Amino acid sequence: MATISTVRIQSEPFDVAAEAVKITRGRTDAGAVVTFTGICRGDENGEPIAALTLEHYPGMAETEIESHVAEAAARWPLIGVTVIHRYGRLVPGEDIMMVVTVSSHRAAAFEAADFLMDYLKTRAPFWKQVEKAGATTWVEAKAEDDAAAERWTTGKPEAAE
Amino acid sequence: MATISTVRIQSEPFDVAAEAVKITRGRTDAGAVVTFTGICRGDENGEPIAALTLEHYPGMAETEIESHVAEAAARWPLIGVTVIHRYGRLVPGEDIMMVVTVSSHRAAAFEAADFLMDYLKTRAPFWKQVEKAGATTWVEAKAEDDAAAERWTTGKPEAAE
Amino acid sequence: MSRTLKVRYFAWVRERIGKTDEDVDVPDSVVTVADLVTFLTARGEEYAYAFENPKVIRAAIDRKHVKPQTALGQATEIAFFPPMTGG
Amino acid sequence: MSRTLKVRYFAWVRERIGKTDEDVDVPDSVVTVADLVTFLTARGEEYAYAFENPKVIRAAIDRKHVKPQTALGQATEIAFFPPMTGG
Repeated sequence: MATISTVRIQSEPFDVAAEAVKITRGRTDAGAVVTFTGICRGDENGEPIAALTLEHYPGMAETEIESHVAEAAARWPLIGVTVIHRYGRLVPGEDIMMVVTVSSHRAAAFEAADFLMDYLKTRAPFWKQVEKAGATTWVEAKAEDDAAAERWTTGKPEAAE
Repeated sequence: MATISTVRIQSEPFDVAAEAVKITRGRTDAGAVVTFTGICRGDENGEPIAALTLEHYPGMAETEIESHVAEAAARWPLIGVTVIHRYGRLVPGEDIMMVVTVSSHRAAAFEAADFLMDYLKTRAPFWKQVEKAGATTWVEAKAEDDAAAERWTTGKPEAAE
Repeated sequence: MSRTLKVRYFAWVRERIGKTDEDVDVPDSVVTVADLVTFLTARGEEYAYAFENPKVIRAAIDRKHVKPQTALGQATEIAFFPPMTGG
Repeated sequence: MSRTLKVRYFAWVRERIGKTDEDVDVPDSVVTVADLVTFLTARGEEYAYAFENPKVIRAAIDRKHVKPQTALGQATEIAFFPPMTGG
């Protein structure tokens, strides 16, 4: 199945509903649309956050995300996948990133979105800086997130068989 | 955690993005928004579908869905859940139902949406009629969907512990 | 002795019986949901057709799922329908 | 003999070195990524600070992840950065 895939890294906000419609418009084979939106929270471990700044490696980030999108499209029967990731300074309540997956059936759309989310939230080529009480610190990679991402490294999902 | 929950059964179309914003607007504890939209497909087992007609038991359907939403809210730390299910005659490409889950963290939002989807697509109090090549037939309950729904009947999910 | 019960039908049960709902005078000898199915089946061909395979019929009393052996008790409304299929 | 390599820095590696990128004349004795880290570390305090714990430094040659023992080969661009944290 040819999967319509789009990856964008941008500083501007995105419109997740509009991105979903770009995939589904005018077709009748799409039965399930899953969207995930990651939002900048106002606190981390109980401490208030003033802002989050995301840095990326232009060129490399797109390529890396595209290769994971291609992997999702190979594992699950997807009609379309869109990933948009923002960079720059984001304040609490602002959207950080989004994933849309569209498939004929819900299991494929769900599992592919979960797979991409685990990757994007843990190993995507971004570095995060948190502003708290005037101090700015770089976020370190979390072991917990890595464990979630590792679920995908062994075997194939049921839906792909 | 008090969960904002909304259940509606209606013949009119819905706006999934607007429903998500109703939950997240003005708050900074929401870190993850998952939406699922179920769409009427144009074919079933390779045969073209002209339309789908959904019948429900008014009063009972709302109560049943509300009790599953309450169960999701008890199992996962959710900020909000919205379920909207349409009834009446729907043609291919039209939205059938939607689930929005909002949480601080992605795992809770994802698992709760998956749990509600399995219920809504298999055991929700609706009866489905399919129009194919002039003939109208009632859809029978699928064993495959029941198996997916049964994943949730044993034990508690990690996120709730 | 008898009492009146509102009986509702959905999906193909409704189609076979040809009614969405009706008020039925139920004699006191009808105690359980299964008894009511037997009683209705005797009312005519359309009922016999709707209830020809009682195993696939589901019932709800006052909008709660019940089993065939459930007593009607103080029910005011009972519904019959096929297994639900979801959306 | 030497050649010029574009070196890019990200996140706190960039902050510590105080540059986003620079062209570095790399002598032929520098063969691997690890050799380049050692070479850069000797260039000044800011480099020594950035590379003080080489274990947490990640590198990419021409935008592909590489290991410390990877040879620079025909690389035109190399980047150093902390482990990626996702969005």
